[in-house]
Amino acid sequence: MAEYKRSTMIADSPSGYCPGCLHSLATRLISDVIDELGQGDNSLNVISVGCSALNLLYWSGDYLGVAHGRAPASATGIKRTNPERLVFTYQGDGDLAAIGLAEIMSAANRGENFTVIFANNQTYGMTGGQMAPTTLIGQKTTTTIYGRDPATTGYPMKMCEILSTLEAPAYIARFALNNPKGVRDARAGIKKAFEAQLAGKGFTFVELLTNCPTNWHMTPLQTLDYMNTNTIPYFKPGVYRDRTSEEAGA
Amino acid sequence: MAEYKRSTMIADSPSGYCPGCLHSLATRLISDVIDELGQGDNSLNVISVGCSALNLLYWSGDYLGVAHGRAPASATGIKRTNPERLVFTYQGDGDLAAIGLAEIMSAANRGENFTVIFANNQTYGMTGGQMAPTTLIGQKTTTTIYGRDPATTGYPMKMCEILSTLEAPAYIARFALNNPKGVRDARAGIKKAFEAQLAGKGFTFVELLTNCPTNWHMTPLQTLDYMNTNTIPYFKPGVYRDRTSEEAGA
Amino acid sequence: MKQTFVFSGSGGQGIMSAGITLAQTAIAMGRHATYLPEYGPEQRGGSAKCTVVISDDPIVSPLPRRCDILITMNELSYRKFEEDLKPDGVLLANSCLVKSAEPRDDITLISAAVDDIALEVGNPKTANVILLGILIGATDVVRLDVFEESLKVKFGAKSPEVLAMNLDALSKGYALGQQYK
Amino acid sequence: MKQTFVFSGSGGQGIMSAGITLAQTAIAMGRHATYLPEYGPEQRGGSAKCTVVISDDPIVSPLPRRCDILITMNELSYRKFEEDLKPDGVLLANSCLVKSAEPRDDITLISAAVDDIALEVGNPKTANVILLGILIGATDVVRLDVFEESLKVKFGAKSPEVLAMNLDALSKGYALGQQYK
Amino acid sequence: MGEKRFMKGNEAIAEAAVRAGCRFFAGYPITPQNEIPEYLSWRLPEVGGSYVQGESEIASVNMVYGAAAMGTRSMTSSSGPGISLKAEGISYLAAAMLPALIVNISRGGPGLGSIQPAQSDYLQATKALGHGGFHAMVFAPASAQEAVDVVYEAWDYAERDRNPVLVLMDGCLGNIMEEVELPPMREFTDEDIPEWSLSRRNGRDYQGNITPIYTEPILEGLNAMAGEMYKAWEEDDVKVEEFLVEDAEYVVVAYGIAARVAKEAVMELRDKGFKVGLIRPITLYPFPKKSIHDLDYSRVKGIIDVEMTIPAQMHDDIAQQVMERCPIFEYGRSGGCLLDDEGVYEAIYDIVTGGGADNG
Amino acid sequence: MGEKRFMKGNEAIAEAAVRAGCRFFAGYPITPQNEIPEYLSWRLPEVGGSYVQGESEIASVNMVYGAAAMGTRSMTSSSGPGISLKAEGISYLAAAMLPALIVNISRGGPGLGSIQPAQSDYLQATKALGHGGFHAMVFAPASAQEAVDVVYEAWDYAERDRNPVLVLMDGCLGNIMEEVELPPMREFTDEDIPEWSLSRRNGRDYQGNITPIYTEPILEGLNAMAGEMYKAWEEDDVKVEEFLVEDAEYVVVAYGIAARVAKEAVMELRDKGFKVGLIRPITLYPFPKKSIHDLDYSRVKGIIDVEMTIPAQMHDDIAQQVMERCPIFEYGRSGGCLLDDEGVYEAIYDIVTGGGADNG
Amino acid sequence: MVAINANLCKNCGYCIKFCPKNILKTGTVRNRMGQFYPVMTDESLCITCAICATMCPEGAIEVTEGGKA
Amino acid sequence: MVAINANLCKNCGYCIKFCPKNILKTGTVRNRMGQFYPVMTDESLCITCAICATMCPEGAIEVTEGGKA
Ligand SMILES: Cc1ncc(C[n+]2csc(CCOP(=O)(O)OP(=O)(O)O)c2C)c(N)n1
Ligand SMILES: Cc1ncc(C[n+]2csc(CCOP(=O)(O)OP(=O)(O)O)c2C)c(N)n1
Ligand code: SF4
Ligand code: SF4
Ligand code: SF4
Ligand code: SF4
Ligand code: SF4
Ligand code: SF4
Ligand SMILES: [Mg+2]
Ligand SMILES: [Mg+2]
Repeated sequence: MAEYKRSTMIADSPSGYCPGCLHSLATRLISDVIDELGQGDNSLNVISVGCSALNLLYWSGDYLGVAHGRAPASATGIKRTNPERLVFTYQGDGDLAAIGLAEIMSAANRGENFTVIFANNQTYGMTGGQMAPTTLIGQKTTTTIYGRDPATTGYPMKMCEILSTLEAPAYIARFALNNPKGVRDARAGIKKAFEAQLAGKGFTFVELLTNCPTNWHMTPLQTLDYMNTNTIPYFKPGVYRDRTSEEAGA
Repeated sequence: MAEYKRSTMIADSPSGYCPGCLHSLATRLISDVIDELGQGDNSLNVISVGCSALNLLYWSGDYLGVAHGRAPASATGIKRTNPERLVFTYQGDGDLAAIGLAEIMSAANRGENFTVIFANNQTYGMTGGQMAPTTLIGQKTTTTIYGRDPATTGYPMKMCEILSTLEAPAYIARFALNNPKGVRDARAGIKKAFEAQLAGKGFTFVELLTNCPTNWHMTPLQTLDYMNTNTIPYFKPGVYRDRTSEEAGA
Repeated sequence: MKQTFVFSGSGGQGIMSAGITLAQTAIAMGRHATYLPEYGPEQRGGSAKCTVVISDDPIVSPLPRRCDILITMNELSYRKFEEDLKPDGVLLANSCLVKSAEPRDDITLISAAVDDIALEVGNPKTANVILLGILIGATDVVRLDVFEESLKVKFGAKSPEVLAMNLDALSKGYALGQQYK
Repeated sequence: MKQTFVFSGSGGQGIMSAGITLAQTAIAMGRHATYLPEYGPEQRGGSAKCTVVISDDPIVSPLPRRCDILITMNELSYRKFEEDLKPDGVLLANSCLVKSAEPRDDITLISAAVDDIALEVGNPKTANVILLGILIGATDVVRLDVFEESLKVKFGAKSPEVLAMNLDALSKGYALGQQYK
Repeated sequence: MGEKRFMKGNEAIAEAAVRAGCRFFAGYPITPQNEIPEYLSWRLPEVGGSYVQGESEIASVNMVYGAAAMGTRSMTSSSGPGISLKAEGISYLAAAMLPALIVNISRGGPGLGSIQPAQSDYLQATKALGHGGFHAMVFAPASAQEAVDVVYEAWDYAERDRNPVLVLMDGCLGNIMEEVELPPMREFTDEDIPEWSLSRRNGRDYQGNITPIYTEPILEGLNAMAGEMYKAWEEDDVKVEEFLVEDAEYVVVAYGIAARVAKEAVMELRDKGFKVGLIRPITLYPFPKKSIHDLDYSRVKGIIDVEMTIPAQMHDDIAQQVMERCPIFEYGRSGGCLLDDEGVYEAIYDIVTGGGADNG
Repeated sequence: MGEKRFMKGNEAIAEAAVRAGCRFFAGYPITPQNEIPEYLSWRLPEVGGSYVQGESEIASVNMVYGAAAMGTRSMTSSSGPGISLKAEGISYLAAAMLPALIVNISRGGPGLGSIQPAQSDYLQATKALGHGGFHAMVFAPASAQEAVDVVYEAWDYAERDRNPVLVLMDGCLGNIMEEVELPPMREFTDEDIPEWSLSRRNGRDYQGNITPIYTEPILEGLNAMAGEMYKAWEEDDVKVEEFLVEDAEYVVVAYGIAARVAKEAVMELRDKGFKVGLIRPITLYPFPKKSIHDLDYSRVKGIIDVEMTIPAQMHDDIAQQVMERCPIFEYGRSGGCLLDDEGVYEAIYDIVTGGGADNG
Repeated sequence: MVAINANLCKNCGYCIKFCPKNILKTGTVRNRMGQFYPVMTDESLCITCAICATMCPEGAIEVTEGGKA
Repeated sequence: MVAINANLCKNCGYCIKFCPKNILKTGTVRNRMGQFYPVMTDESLCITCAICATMCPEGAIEVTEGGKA
């Protein structure tokens, strides 16, 4: 038995997301965790450029809209000057794994004490469904109309695995939002990350496997199946790094 | 018994490098391999911004000077339009692991069929010795005058290890240029990378551990010892990926 | 002669493709046309709008402030664009979703349950073709046969069934539109 | 009165620190001074140059085309900057490395084996202080005692031995310079 | 006679580029120019060219830099924020004297601004595409057809000058569909590969090098040469449309989409008997100075600067030529709000009939 | 009386920033501004501030964006190529209405250009620091002391306007050492944290949000407000030095290092009896239009635009005010070649005595 | 108790798909956005597991205990 | 045979340090750059291993076989 109450961190009106978009679910999850931690006033959402920007009209807590790909840099400026705040970025896969690759890697490497929530929907949703660095092999997008071909575009980037080669991060994990267990795990992961941040443990990273019904040209329910068959086998959910119970660094 | 003849790929005059600078040795090594492969006319050196730029007046083969950090992008444009050429970038650690991090990762991930030679001297040599992403913990630079502190600046980035998380690269290796064996291995590694490129096997990456006597404030001989004691234990030489004997990709 | 059309609704209602097909048909008839989408972010919740100008002469400004014919597929777009309809203009409203349409007395209102008819035809996606059928039936803006050709080009290759469905939708709409002639 | 100095040589020869110390000493004496390095990439092979302007009045332009006193620590810099020396100017050349110095007949040439003297003093790095000693000895551009103070500020903290060595270098240079007075 | 198609402005640009011989494109998604990369992603491979989706705008422009250095006709496109990110790379293209085409399908700004159309990048395009004081020729077509024509010629200028060329067009024109007549496919052989390029396909057998850095005196010389080139552009390459200017008492100056809307208003005002004309710069740089400078100011009572941006950005270029010989009025919309025929008509009408305020 | 020190221009800027209350700096190495980050890397922590060496110029300006949004006085510095890379970020600062200080210690360009000093970024600084048609106040100090003064006041303007401020100074002035008098350390408390910021230290208890994107009508309104702000700057904030202009028959216009060299030449020419004066813009934007516009052109025979760049970049701003009432001459060096007193003297002398060519 | 806020629903169908008791189905009434939204068919079967709420992207479902013992 | 091009040498000392036979030492003559450069002390001991050349950053050393059998 369980209860669920809608969070006050999001507006009391529909989100701007398409029906079935898991961005909306991810946003809701984050708001739930912030509520649970009682961090509503203390939290600061660093909103990236992508469909995440739809939260500009949905998120009720403090937020800062930042440049495409640069959320980890802006969050660095925020957190260095206001270390007491619960700061997180919310970034799409184009934002984080393409244009913002240097920023995410460098912030993670510096061990900046904020949390990155990474919504990986394997496409550029906001701009109409172009290939993203995480687009699966064979997946059709508006710039790979015959399907992504590794010979010219390489392979989907696994950000958790890549970031795990760095020394500084305290927590790195990936969850899939296409099923209840995945959602519950994700919620627990986000909570762990936020708690670690509040305890000053350093950089925390939560990747959420999401969808884009609109640009995948599927119904919401079809996307969940597609994720089971295609996304999850390639991007393996799991905890890739967990030093949250270790002592915080110097 | 062995012979050594100075290559014609470099000018018949002193390099612009400081005495004992291993950039100069690296340049010589590359020129030796190109000679050996008979690729003098076919090679194209993509010269980055850093002390590598001193090769603009030293390298006798074709070259293109490119923007700071963007050599892998420019090389992509070169190689996609002129696939028959032997193309390599030569990049410093500031260039490759800081400003150019997105470009190196993305080119490696696409499996671009060129070679990256990465001269890691753990500092920004050209601009006077600031901290680089590869600066060792405790190492003093003009922007870490009390020594690099991981609490604020994180840890030295291990590019071979990071790139090895990607699917596409065909060859990834690290060598130290502070001793004859390291130099010989490096030469063999560069050769292997170039041969793999000529055979169309995809992205190849050779990291060379180098020095900066000027900004380390040491004599050339002191830098070699320092590298033994500090650099090599952290940046472990070795071959991190070798698919050069596998069939070339589609 | 110059006519300006605004098609409006929400993303996914086929607004854009309706505009394009109309413009293409006009050109096929030897007239001039511009089609200007109000592009937006991709999410489906958003509103969709496009402007089509059709004229016998080359088109100078493709940015009319007001239109001769306004097509509104939902309530939101009706409210947003209603004031842009010129006096003596024609308002075509999807009565399934446009509930508050109280016609100004200086325009002609054509209110049709386009979504319901589309369900009848067999696919909600045919709503936009029904709409164009009504439009053609009511205004003769383009010739029915030329428009049918456009549909054949568009759907013919895909599948004969889809084409048949769309032609059916077109004729249903056309019949309806003729009542307003 | 306004005097302009150019110090030149190769990176690592202490050119820059010589210029700064001179300028600082002038200021300590209540005069005005600007010091302008020709900064470059860091590699040691490159040439080094700085311009110092010392004046009784605030300095307007810190960019003189020509100088009153030219210090050249090596051959390359001698060749490069010799023509910038004004008629009646003073050329101070390190005779260990400046081999081709054929004095123009409109200037005073002070040629001294600065590098060799530095080895005598005990450290090649003192060459620049010897140079300044000569300069002060020959021209009275700043007062010897004030300059000694500058050296004390600079080296005193580091180590007394280094200071002593530099003071020794200074007096050796000064003695040499006085011969040209 | 070329082939006629009903095409989006963006797609028309892409197809025109292919027909002009463009064989390399690198770009990054951004609204409202996505149809350019999307189209080229399948179209370039068809003709043996390469399309790369760069990891960013910066990577993309530097890919173009590499491809252009090989003598390949190369191109990138973006909008506002992405053009800013390309600033360094465009400056490098100019420094290394590399021809390339940059397309800016502009939108509201500054910042992320608005994805809706605007003409807010005029100053960036004409005054400072990047650091170091260089310029590029800037073409501002006003229709899909003119975009095709301009793009088809772009590399001819770029290669003549060894300098990048910019096409500046707002999101309206990028997304509008209209009829265009497409020019024939140009064919090039290895012999056409520029001699200065780093390609060896053209038979070059000596060292080739291209650099974006120079020793000071050489750079000074190149800067001076560039200055001469800009002057030559003003003499030879200005493109402008003058519409009913001969007897006009009020002259509208507008480019691109604004000029189209303004033209309609001018036509209507003429119908009503008002002596109004239009000067439409097609090249924004070089700016058609003479057209404005040499107006007969004993007749002209006012200049009306109509732009789809606020504050007007062309104002100073106009003012420098008007020299207070008549007032300069401004009318515009901004931030993604569009100009429309009635709005422009009313604004001009008000000015012509004495109601408008001088913003000069 | 403040504290006197013999300091490098770059270090003086850094120390002045600290005393002005700057508590966040992010930057990336580039010659000739390295002393600014190097100094602040140890100095900021001393006063409880933060220094971050960004992974790039882009990261750095976006770090500043984040810190500025928290109400912290924040700053970044760079030179030519790095300023281009910051273009998008600077545009974002303007869009999100965030105060911050950007310092450009400029060098030869375009491209990698030359690391030696030049004034080649005037147009970029004054016309288009990025996309979207915004402006920042641009200060061009001519000495280490003036740099200190200007930096000390920079955030006052920036916070008043909620807009970034640029200080433009060439590599000479960044690297020159001269005496400066340092102002006292300003102290701020939590109460001084701007109300609009995202900090909650100031007691704010309602939602705070800052965005660089707006719906179209709002963005249009903000664009218009920005336009009004720029006009207000022209009224209120112009800073200019006029030196011996009253009776001058030739007026030199020069800023920064060029103005210093020119001033020396002017003084010498005056000694020789030539009626020469100098107008030195201290704010390049707003440009001191009136100083040039209102000259008595029945007396003034020529304007001489002296810049350390070729072609001259201030020319059009001057020409717009001169309006062909006298010829405009140009003299400059470029690409890292420095102006020098004799060169400038001779150039002006030639013009004054009739030998110079009108480049207007 | 399961409360569905009809006007927040976008008819993705997730709640319906994942309800272990299969007691939600798409209704026939349109909400303000024109979307059909789910209705409860037999609340007595509900185990207040809140899986529906867990999966609802829009936070349109609230679950409180107490409706059932 | 070991040929040292004096005018390319920057006196880093690497060749001297790594010569397994210890037969190179810093000379006393300055080259054009003002640098002292290494000289061969006893060529008869040289095994033409070319380690000196391998380590020379400047490519200032050329080694040919034949000087020794
Ligand atoms: C500098 C810059 N480049 C490009 C864009 C255009 N743009 C907006 S959102 C976006 C990416 C969207 O993809 P992603 O980050 O995966 O987010 P999603 O919409 O898929 O959630 C892009 C490229 C921009 N706004 N700024
Ligand atoms: C965009 C840009 N930023 C900064 C610089 C300044 N810069 C020149 S070289 C260099 C880095 C040198 O470091 P590294 O890449 O490690 O090469 P090294 O000199 O150490 O070999 C920098 C930051 C530049 N030229 N361009
Ligand atoms: S476009 Fe895709 S990612 Fe964006 S809101 Fe719609 S479904 Fe979600
Ligand atoms: S500064 Fe350092 S890296 Fe650069 S040439 Fe000198 S020693 Fe080598
Ligand atoms: S609470 Fe559980 S059982 Fe009840 S409706 Fe929701 S999912 Fe079904
Ligand atoms: S999960 Fe939420 S949005 Fe989706 S159908 Fe159910 S109530 Fe509606
Ligand atoms: S070849 Fe070998 S033995 Fe001979 S000098 Fe060189 S290092 Fe010594
Ligand atoms: S290794 Fe080369 S540069 Fe170094 S001392 Fe020997 S010969 Fe000279
Ligand atoms: Mg995405
Ligand atoms: Mg380095």
